Amino acid sequence: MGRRAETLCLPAGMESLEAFRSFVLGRAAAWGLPESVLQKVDLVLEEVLVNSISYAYPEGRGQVEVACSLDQGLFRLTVSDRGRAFDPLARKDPAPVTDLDKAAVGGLGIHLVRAMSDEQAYRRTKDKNELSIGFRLPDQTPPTPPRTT
Amino acid sequence: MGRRAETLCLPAGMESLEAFRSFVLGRAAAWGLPESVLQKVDLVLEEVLVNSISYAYPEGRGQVEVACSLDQGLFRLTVSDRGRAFDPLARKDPAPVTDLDKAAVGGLGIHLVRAMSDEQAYRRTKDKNELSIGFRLPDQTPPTPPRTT
Amino acid sequence: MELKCTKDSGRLVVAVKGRMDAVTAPDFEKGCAAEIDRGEKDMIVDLGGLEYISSAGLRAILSTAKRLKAAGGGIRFCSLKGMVQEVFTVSGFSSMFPIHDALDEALKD
Amino acid sequence: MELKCTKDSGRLVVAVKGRMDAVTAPDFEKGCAAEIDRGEKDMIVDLGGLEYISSAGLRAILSTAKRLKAAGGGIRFCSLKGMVQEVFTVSGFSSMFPIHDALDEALKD
Ligand SMILES: Nc1ncnc2c1ncn2[C@@H]1O[C@H](COP(=O)(O)OP(=O)(O)O)[C@@H](O)[C@H]1O
Ligand SMILES: Nc1ncnc2c1ncn2[C@@H]1O[C@H](COP(=O)(O)OP(=O)(O)O)[C@@H](O)[C@H]1O
Repeated sequence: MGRRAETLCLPAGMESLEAFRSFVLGRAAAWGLPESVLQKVDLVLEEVLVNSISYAYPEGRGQVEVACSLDQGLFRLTVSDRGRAFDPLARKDPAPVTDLDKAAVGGLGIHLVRAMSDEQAYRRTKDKNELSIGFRLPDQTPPTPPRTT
Repeated sequence: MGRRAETLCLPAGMESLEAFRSFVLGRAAAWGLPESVLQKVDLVLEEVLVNSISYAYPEGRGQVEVACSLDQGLFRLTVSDRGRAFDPLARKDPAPVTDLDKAAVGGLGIHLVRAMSDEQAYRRTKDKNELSIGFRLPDQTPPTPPRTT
Repeated sequence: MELKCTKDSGRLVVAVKGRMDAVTAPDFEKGCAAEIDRGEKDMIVDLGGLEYISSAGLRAILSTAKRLKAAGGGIRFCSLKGMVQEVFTVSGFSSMFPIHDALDEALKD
Repeated sequence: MELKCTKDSGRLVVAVKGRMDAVTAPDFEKGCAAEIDRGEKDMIVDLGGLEYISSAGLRAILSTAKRLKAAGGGIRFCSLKGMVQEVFTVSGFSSMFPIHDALDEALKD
């Protein structure tokens, strides 16, 4: 039995980014996530939210819901919208481009989401897209104290 | 057609009060509610949340959800929990006590909720308590400018 | 919430600033209880700096008032403003307790 | 995000501070475009003060780099740290662009 998820639901607009961010980072910090994981959560949250905001509702505006939970050393971030069905994990991860002329502007967001998190899952239920991203917490075992003899 | 409600769902604990407060007052301020209404919203939110937190889950802890919306000059605050069924509006409003010896300590929260808001409605749906409170915004018609002749 | 207890013309004045809510109200009750334990029987509570009060604040005031009365004394308030004044009115506190516009009036009484 | 453009040993140094995210990245692109319009062809971007970058930031950098290349010049970076370094690595930007540990090394090159 883990903690129940805590959620925030706001309009799918760029003006909601900051409120989502302080909600998620506030929870994550309260649960003791270390700075290194907080930065990954920060990045992944932006990438996923900006995609929902930019692409989920081509005609008019809907809502986006963000949930977070901590369960057995896994921080889980779930972003849901009721926009058009889209599975970002079905996209083939682009081969790394190192030639500036060939590099396409854009298309790096989902790649970063994968690279910066430990688990990813997409579900479409009824009219809802649900992208769930897991971050494994570093082992909390305290280091053995140095001997003092 | 009004705005869709924006919601925050957190554990039913006193440590959640501040996050709920900044969520609700943040939305209300962004929607242009005047200071006089913000203060009433602030008070009513505390009263309703503290009751959910204190009484809804006698054994262990659940979640509380707060939604707010603005529609045609009415700011609506809805607080829901999945605790034991309780209709605060079914309580008879206490007759005003002006004798200190007869005044009971407590029991003023629901009275303030009624006195400080314009509409109140309670619903029990399935396992959910839903208390919805409306605040009417002052008429936005600008005052007639004074004649300058 | 900030609580400041001083003596003015030999009378105890408790000045309260900030917010008296479910989190901070117990501090008011404890601060006043300490004064009562020290032998104070009469209290003027200056609410000029109080911006917000909820039923938890009213509850703390009521039990303080009951204690003072049991000790043979009493409580009075001054300088209520804005929503604090409104909450005192709708809760009946304005009829239950002596209320003064300003501290100097409370001191004269 | 804070952007500061200066000349050091005759070369344009763009120092970026704070967060380069979906909201602020366009400011980076605009600031650099203004320099290119003014005739600049080569740019050293000092990321020593940058705490955060997202794909929107990478996008702004990439289009700036393409502009500079089209103008016959180029872009190089220095002083990456923390998550910015990590994002440059996993996105392939560290292989696509010259990266220096510190500004003085970038200036020597
Ligand atoms: N929620 C979504 N709904 C529909 N299409 C999406 C969604 N998210 C991403 N996409 C599509 O996937 C593409 C790649 O997304 P991403 O990797 O984040 O890069 P970018 O948004 O910068 O192009 C987008 O250009 C868009 O066409
Ligand atoms: N959510 C709730 N679930 C169950 N009982 C409640 C709930 N809210 C209030 N009550 C009951 O109603 C009473 C009056 O509530 P209120 O007017 O807020 O005053 P207070 O909480 O200070 O006693 C409470 O003492 C409690 O017994």
